[in-house]
Amino acid sequence: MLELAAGQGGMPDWLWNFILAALKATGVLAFAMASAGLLTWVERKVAARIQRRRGPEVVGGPWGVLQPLADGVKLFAKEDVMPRAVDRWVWALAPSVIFFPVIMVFLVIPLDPKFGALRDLNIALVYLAAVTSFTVLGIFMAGWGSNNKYSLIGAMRAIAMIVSYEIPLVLSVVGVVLAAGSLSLVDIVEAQDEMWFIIPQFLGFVVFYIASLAELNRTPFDLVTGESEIVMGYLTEYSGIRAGLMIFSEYIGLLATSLVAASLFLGGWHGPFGTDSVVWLLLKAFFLVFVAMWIRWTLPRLRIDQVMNLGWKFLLPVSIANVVLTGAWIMVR
Amino acid sequence: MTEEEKKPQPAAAGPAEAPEKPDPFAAVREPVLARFPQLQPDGDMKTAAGFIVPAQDLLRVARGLKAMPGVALDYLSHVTGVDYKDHLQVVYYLMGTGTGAQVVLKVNVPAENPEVDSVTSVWPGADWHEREAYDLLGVRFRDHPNLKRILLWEGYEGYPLRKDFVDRRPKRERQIKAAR
Amino acid sequence: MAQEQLFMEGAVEKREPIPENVERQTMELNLGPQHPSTHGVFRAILTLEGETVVDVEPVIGYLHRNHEKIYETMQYPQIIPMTDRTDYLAPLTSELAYVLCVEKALGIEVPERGRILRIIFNEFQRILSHQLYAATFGMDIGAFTPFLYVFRDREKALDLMDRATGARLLFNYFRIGGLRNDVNEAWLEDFRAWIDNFEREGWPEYVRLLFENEIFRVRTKDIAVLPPDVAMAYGASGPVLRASGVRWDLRKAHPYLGYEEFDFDVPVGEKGDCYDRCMVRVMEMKESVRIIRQALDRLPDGPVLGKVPRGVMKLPKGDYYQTVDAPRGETGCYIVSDGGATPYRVKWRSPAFVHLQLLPYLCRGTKVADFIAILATLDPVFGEVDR
Amino acid sequence: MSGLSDVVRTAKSILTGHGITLKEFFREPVTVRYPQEKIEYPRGVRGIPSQKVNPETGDLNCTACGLCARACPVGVITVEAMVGPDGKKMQYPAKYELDYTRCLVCNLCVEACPFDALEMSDMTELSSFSSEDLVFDRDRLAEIWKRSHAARIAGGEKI
Repeated sequence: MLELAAGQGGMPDWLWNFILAALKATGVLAFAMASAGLLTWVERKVAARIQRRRGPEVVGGPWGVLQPLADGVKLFAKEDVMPRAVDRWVWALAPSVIFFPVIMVFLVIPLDPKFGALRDLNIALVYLAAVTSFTVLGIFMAGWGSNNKYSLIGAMRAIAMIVSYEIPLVLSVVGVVLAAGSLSLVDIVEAQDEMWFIIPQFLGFVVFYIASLAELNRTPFDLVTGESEIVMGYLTEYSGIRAGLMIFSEYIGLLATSLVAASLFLGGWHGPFGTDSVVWLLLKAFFLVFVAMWIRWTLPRLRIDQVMNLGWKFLLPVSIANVVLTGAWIMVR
Repeated sequence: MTEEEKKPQPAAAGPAEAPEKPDPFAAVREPVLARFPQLQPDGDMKTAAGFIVPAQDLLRVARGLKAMPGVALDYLSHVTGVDYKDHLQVVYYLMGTGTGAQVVLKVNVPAENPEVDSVTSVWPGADWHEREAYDLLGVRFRDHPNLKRILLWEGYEGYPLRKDFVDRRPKRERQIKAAR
Repeated sequence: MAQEQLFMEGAVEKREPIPENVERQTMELNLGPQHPSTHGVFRAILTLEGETVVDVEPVIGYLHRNHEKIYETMQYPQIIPMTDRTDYLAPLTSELAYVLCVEKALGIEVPERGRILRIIFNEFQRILSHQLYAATFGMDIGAFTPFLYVFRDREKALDLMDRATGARLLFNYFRIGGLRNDVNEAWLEDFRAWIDNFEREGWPEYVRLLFENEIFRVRTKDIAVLPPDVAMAYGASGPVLRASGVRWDLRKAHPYLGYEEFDFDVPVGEKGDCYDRCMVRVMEMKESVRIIRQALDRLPDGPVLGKVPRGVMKLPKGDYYQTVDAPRGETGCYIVSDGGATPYRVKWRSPAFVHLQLLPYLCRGTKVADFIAILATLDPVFGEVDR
Repeated sequence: MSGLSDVVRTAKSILTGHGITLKEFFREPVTVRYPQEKIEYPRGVRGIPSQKVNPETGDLNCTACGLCARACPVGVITVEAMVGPDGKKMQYPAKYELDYTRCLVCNLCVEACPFDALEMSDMTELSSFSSEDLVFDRDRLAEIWKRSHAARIAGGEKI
């Protein structure tokens, strides 16, 4: 549809492309921010219900859904405190460095059978792996720049963990790639027309989900910001809008990862009875988000060496076995 | 358990002296006195067998009592001190987990120069108790591994549990009446 | 228990020394006094090598109020509300230690109903304290939800306490000679219902949600093993000592309140690691329920407050000591009386104060995350540590 | 983690936990919206000691004997007897002050009172912006008694 509009109205191509890109970026940003806001509220509500509480409900809207708005206003209005001892530039840039790679994930997610993705890259999975591993730099900048021991320990844990879990994460996707025969997410979703990949690729899904929980620093891998040990990890010295941005990027990351997982394993836009649309994708993604929250409010936290053990000694062999098995299955078939 | 637990002390509402009666802790007291004749039985301690130990003999007695069969004081309940104005008394409350014995050792030390051997080599758990006694009463324990203030901060002047301690903090604004 | 294992000399020297020839860089980390999970105002100076704890120096005293000096200015009945403020998570056992000590000195007999009610409340208090322990331990290792499940039950229990004692935290319920007030049938009815509910739903829920969780197990198993000889040498008591396999319970060894009439087990651990220290407390809740059931069955009618001498209470000259098995270990009250209306000297023996000495021994070679867990298994209450 | 049985056990224990949390997810919240909803305090709850008023005469039961002041562990009660026209002390308080900022709310004053003049009220929301406001005098204590459900609990009573 958008492609049809191109070249109309006598506008030069570069200008049209620029406007289109700006529109897409604004749309993605608005969607991401709105959904992250919603997710903070959902998280609080889920936690509250699991713990037999009520959760936020005073601010307004049905079930207090306007709470994130109030939170956002509060975070924006807060004084921007910069501790004296921090490494100014590194510290100040870190939130953005964490934030933008997460946004970039949305570019390649296949939304609708007619529309495709915002940008249907034929190497979408490689792009994803490249972009998401950028976050670790931001976390390191935050931890190092804060000049705080808790932050440093948190950042070191984050780096060790994210770098280790990148490998099973990528390997678990290889099975899907083998089965679909393409690196493009749109192709992968289309290949799930008959059967979702979660059935043949169940091991891969489990590894992918566990590894992405670790990538997102969520329980049981929240030792990066484990508040009972290292206060808030690399977030300790941040406040106001900077902390808000970092927390937001965590939630955007959660949604983005769930969207990717839904596309890879749960059939993306595919719904029953030919009702394929973006709604199904969002439903599946939100279900995965709920599962992540459910896990968070059930499990205790692992220790750093146990996290490493789990990653290297369990997830990595399992994901390699998954690749081998998938390869064998394709050969036999 | 020993039989002393079951015998309540005679009822006395006032400070009247209890009538003379047989020592309820004889089962523990007699063998200990036979083994360490330099100990003096202490009548003040009403709920266990109390002994006054000469300061120079403390470590030897402690080691001996810990290893003595039938008494075997392997558990140190607490170490504390009492300021009797003319002298300080360091109190060791000991139990035998295997034998049920309860023994109190009391060491009298002069108030001007309260110094006594540390028993951390016998019962390592005495560490913080002795630090607390040092902190609040000013008893110095020889050969203690880490004798410094524990509850109060370094550089605090005076020992609050001494009877002659004067609180030098400024008075509160609203007057606080004495509780009595 | 074997005698010889308790007599091992030099238990302290078992610590691993750092080899001299290795060049190591360490980092000092100040954990506290303001920290989310130090259970109060506690400061630990950790020497870290990466994530590994090389050494710990506990620093206490931030909550020091010098209770012992305050007691010297107070008459004997007035001290009872103050004893609540030592171990504020188990105030009734603190009160019990003090009240029993004074009663021992004065030879006061407590009426039968008062005595049985004391046992009921003492064990109820133990359940509440251990419940909170389970809750905060979950929080310390990152599981937040068990905390609120515990509080869901605990709130109802505190309502019961509120009805019986008039307060939810600092009960001030025991009196010299008995209890402040009696409880009525309606209360006992609701109490029975709570106990049933706790045993049927609450307790299994925490156990299945937290204590049987595999992540919980790997986080606590074989962490900070405390051998029985070291535990004895350091004067550990209560669940910390029992977790090391030493069956030493003051309710059995030096019974007070007539605990010898009751049929209950003393749960002990196998190794003395963090897991055992948790499970001993969890099992003790069950045993407390058992004691409470027996006590409820034999609760007689009658007064709850015994005959107390009229006028200003004065203890005969002498020294008195009473220990009770509090939820945290051996709480002792040592009173020196010169025959006056106020004590001449009171020493409060608090279990957590003694247990904190073990921190350096337990923490060397563990990880930072373990340090939090170890501190939590010692279950310190800083009102009691600092007094 | 080694062996399939370990993996199965781990998965089982984790799924058990999730079952419990899911079960609780669908149950009603147990919280009370505190400022909007109030909990009725049980009889005998300790809020602040209050002065009992004789409903017929409107006078206080207090005889200014000072036993409560003496029983108080922290000494927050000040009692002065009224001086009659003949210069003798009357059995009525001229001044009765209770410094709530330091009150332990321990009930010892109520137990000490032989004249049934003091009761613990169930009023706990007594916060104020100045600590002077929390020094309650005779009439304010009587007012608190009138407005609250008070219960005198001395030794041995059933509640």
